[in-house]
Amino acid sequence: MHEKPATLVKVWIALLALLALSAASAWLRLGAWNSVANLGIAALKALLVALFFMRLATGGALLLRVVALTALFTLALLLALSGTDYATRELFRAPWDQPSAAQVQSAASGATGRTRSGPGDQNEP
Amino acid sequence: MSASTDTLQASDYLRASYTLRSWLTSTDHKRIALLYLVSITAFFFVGGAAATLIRLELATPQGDLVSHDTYNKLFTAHGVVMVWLFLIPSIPSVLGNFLMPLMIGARDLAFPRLNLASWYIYMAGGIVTLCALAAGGVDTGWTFYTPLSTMFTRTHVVLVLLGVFITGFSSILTGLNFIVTVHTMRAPGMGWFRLPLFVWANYATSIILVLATPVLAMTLLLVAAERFLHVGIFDPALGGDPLLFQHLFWFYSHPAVYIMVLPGMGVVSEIIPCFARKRIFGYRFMAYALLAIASIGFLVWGHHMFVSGQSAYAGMVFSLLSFLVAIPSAIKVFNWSATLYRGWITFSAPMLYALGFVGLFTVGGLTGLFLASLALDVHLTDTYFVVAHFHYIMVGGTVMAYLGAIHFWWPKISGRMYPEMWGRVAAVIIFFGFNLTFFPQYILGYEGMPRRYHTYPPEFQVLHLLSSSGAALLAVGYLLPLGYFAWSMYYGKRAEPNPWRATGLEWQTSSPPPVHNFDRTPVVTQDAYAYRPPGQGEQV
Amino acid sequence: MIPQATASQPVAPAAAGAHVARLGMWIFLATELMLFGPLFLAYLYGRTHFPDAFAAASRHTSFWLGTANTAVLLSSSLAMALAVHAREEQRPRAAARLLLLAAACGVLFLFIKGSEYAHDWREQLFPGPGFSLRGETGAGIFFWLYFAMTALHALHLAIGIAATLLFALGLRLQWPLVQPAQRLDALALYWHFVDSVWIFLYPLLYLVGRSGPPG
Amino acid sequence: MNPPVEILPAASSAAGPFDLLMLALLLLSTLMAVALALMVIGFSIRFRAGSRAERPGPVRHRRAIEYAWTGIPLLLFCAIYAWAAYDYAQLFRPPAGAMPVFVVAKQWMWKLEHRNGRREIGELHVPLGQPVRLVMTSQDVIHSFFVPAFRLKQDVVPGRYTTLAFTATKLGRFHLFCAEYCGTEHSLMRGEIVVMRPAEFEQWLQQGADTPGIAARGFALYRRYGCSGCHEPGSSVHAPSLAHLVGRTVHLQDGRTLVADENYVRDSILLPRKDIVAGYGPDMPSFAGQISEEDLLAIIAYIREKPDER
Ligand code: HEA
Ligand code: HEA
Ligand code: HEC
Ligand code: CUA
Ligand SMILES: [Cu+2]
Repeated sequence: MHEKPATLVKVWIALLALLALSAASAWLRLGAWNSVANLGIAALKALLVALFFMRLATGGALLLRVVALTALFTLALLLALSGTDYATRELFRAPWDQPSAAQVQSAASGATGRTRSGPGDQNEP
Repeated sequence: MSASTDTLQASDYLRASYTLRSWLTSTDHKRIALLYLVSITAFFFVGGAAATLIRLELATPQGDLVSHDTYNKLFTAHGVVMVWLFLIPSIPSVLGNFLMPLMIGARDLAFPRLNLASWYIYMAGGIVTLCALAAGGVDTGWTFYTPLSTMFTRTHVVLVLLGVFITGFSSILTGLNFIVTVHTMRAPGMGWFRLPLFVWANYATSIILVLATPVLAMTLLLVAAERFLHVGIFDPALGGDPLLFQHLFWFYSHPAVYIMVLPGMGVVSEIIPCFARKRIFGYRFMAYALLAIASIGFLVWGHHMFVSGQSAYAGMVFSLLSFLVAIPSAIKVFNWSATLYRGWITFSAPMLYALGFVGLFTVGGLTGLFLASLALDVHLTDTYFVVAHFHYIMVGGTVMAYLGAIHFWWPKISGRMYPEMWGRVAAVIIFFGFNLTFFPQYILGYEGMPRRYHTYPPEFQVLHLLSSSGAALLAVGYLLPLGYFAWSMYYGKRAEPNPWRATGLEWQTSSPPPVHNFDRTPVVTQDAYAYRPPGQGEQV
Repeated sequence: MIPQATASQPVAPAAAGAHVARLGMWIFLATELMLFGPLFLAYLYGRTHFPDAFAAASRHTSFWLGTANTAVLLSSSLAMALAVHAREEQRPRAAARLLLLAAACGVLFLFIKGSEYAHDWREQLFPGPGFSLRGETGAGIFFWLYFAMTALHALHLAIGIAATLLFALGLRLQWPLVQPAQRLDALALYWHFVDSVWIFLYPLLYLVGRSGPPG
Repeated sequence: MNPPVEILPAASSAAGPFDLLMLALLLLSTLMAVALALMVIGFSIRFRAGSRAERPGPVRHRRAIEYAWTGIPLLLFCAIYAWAAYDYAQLFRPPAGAMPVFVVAKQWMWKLEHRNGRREIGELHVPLGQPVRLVMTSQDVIHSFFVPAFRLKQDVVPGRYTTLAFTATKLGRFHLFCAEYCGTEHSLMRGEIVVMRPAEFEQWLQQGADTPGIAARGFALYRRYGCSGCHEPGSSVHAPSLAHLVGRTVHLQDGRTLVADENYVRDSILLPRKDIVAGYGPDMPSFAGQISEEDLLAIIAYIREKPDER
């Protein structure tokens, strides 16, 4: 019912090949794709380990697969939802911050020496 | 098995042996539950003592009872003890431990030794925390916000973190044990949709315990590391972000509030059908709602950070999700109410507590919606409105359910009846004392009274006084059960196996149950809550 | 619901032992994954806010040692999987030998890791006073995470090694504690999990920016 | 002491929408709570054990009801959400030409500085009916700027700027609280907001301008820290011009673009390696730990108003 040793050895060879691939690809200039490749390969490796060494591929492991996926999914939630904050924090101020207002102001206030005029007079026509 | 009610049963779990050692080394889930019961009650009164001092101090606007630092340490101690040492373990560890195996017809939990280990870990964490409090305490609030906790306070942060950290592992192990137990130890015929909702509730709670608590553990380690080594993850001067801590903390602590309320919902779902003599309305929806709360609960933590400097877009996402998590709660409230329809309702003490739960949870939950509404939270956050919100759910809701559960299952646990009259009196006192304590706090919050304030502007005093006087009433209400439960252990009427004529396997065995729970393997042939109207066939 | 007693057999857990142990271990592994969670989030934060600093810092880790260690760990996992297989085929001696092999790989891993730490120490890569990449904001976060994650991983591995050795010994001496096959099964799951964590740590810590500084 | 005639004054343009939404939600939830209470109490009385109420047969279980009481709250919730989110978004859209005030929080006081250099501690004077925009940071822990009468609150976070915009609509003195727990004297970190008629405010502002103005001070600092040595036209270092920087779209070397705001300028000064401008080398030194929060705000105020050199 479980994997034969030959399968396990084949999996091990595949793992080592993937390792070589990710180590080598890291030295290529792929920009952001470097990370995509590395992490993709890592995911593939982890999948192999989970399916064959940890026997999630064999029948009767449905519940265990659910447990594993739930854990991964929860971790992904932590990263993704915190990520929405970090990814949009800068966006959030700039467009609503009315940069145009800032420009209107600096245009109106002119040179830096001219500080004695309070801000009030800009708003009162 | 009903004949032997009045004869002493040599084999029941309480009388199996009497030495202290036999208790401290027992792997019987029922005995471990009692170990928890005793320790958790003690911690409740520690937390309650802190609350008493807080309310005394707040009776006047000047800080005339304790100093600033002492006050800050008091509410921190109150929050830490109440949340981690009392409320989170309360229903799961005491009643869950006692009842889960009985309810599914098993002999014990899947890992009995692990269960005992959980208690020891819990005690270790509790003692470390108490030591830290005795050594001078900590003044960061139960939320440990950085950089106050990492760089500025000079109190015993790390020791308290360690205490909470250790306690966390106890929660994790309990959750793990419950999940495996429910999956693998159900009696023949006990399909998933025949499980009592209390089991479902503890199952859903366990999922949260298992997935969220480790995050808290590592987060606390990071705070400790930051304090010792100043690594800079939370320090903007070194490129870190103070809000990163808040994300991590609330990733745990929001799901944790559902750890605190789901078991209470489970209790209420047992009590109401029993005293309405009716099958619970919408069993499947109730079960799914529990799972839905547990899972959507993981998506909403950012609603604690609406004005923290978090991105406004993230705020909008979290707000929407917070409204979604309220839907399954709504389903539950409606279904409990509908269960009463065409019932044969009696009002024993457990039922009074259960109805109290429904009402107060609803009020607390509805005000949660105010807080989830972005624009409203801007004003209401960090005011007493929030304090009132969570006390309504945690004290009005869960503590009520906890007390209701203790009353309901006391005959099973102790083999004795509690004095019914006193039970009802206490329930009523607690209900009114509670509302007097915490309702004024909603108004205070709307008027802008910030929380964690030692001194406050005098115009808030009237409402604070009302609140403090309510707390006195509440204290009486909580001391009463302590007294009459102790009394009933020795002088209470002996309990039959099934004094409430309830369904559920736990009532099929004797009171108190034998060490091995059941003399013969129960085989389940009916759905849960097969209540029939009085006169139309007896239960046992 | 009147439970009917079918037979007067004593109540026994309904489930087969193997299933209980595996399920318990998988849930435990889920908690372990979440335990690493905050470190991954801190990493995500640092990596997205200081991409260049992270790349520059990562170039200071030892590529070859890290790669070799990955291979060592993957091989240990093979030995472990084969050991479980042998145990199931009732060949406890072979299983014990394979366990020793897995443990040996684990020790080798820790040895390499230790020499790496020594190297990092000489290069002053420990964040703190004297940290050699001070100027680069974010590099400190990278190295702190590097040490925290690898140390936490090493701790897990050390526990795994100790347990594996006990099992190897126990199988030879026929200790009852390690006899049930599902116990070895659970240990193997733990071992493979620790391996999987490393599979991700490797690209996150060793491979960032290897192709050189941008531009 | 405020007389308790009015529960809480509504003194900013945000207060009206807030109270409206609060009232709407209050009505809705009171309705729900009362309806539920009536239902529970009604059933409890009608179907108490001894009563003779009709109980014909077992209650048939109707899925439709359950879908209804799932779906209707869902719709209601979506409506509340949208309303609240809309109001929230408005808070981030100050009208053009808001008057900037710079706020530095520290344990346990509020330090405020107006644009002309007039400083206050624990008290903020603002003109009636004119938009004001606070640019806030903290020297130590997180604090929170909370004015109940305005229904507004914003955490003040060390290491970055957060902003809070409002328009006062009522004359008088209002509480200012620190709402985020910040250590020992958190509850004493209070102050007052003084809303004045614009003309009086103008007068008040001129009286105590003890420094030449925040931007002018910033200019002096700009020269003292040597920024001008690189950033002025004609300098030998290849560095970008800072004129009209705030609000401008900046292209970064790694291909990202962003709109420069106070936080960006701050990061450029303290963490220059974080965002490198396209076309320039990573040559700017970090000033982290050398410039105080107040000076940083002054430099940013200067850069905000910096004219074109050409
Ligand atoms: C057991 C604990 C518990 C529970 C169950 C909840 C449940 C909820 N909580 Fe609460 N909460 C806390 C404990 C809890 N909370 C604590 C401790 C804090 C403060 C922490 C701190 O800062 O120290 C807090 C803070 C808190 C905040 C942050 C406040 C702030 O600091 O600014 C928010 C904001 O969204 C929130 C929202 C909610 C919501 C939407 C729910 C929902 O799950 C509620 C759902 C229930 C209902 C909605 C009622 C039943 C529904 C109906 C009857 C439907 C009919 C209604 C209509 C059609 C309108 N809570
Ligand atoms: C989880 C459960 C829980 C429970 C059960 C309670 C129970 C109570 N709490 Fe709560 N509370 C929290 C959780 C809880 N609390 C949390 C998480 C916070 C936030 C902390 C923070 O800001 O960091 C908080 C904060 C908090 C505050 C706000 C403090 C502030 O912001 O400044 C207040 C103020 O009224 C308060 C009051 C009370 C009262 C009156 C009770 C009552 O229900 C308690 C009743 C019990 C008793 C009264 C015990 C009876 C025993 C005795 C009377 C013996 C006394 C002995 C001596 C005095 C020697 N609590
Ligand atoms: C040694 C030269 C040098 C000094 C001194 C210097 N800068 Fe810079 N600055 C640069 C260079 C080069 C860049 C462009 C590369 C980058 O973005 O880091 C830059 C970028 C900036 C930017 C981002 C500009 C944009 O268009 O986005 C700001 C803002 C800035 N500097 C402010 C200051 C301030 C304020 C000071 C003084 C406290 C200062 N600089 C001192 C060289 C310098
Ligand atoms: Cu500053 Cu609280
Ligand atoms: Cu929450």
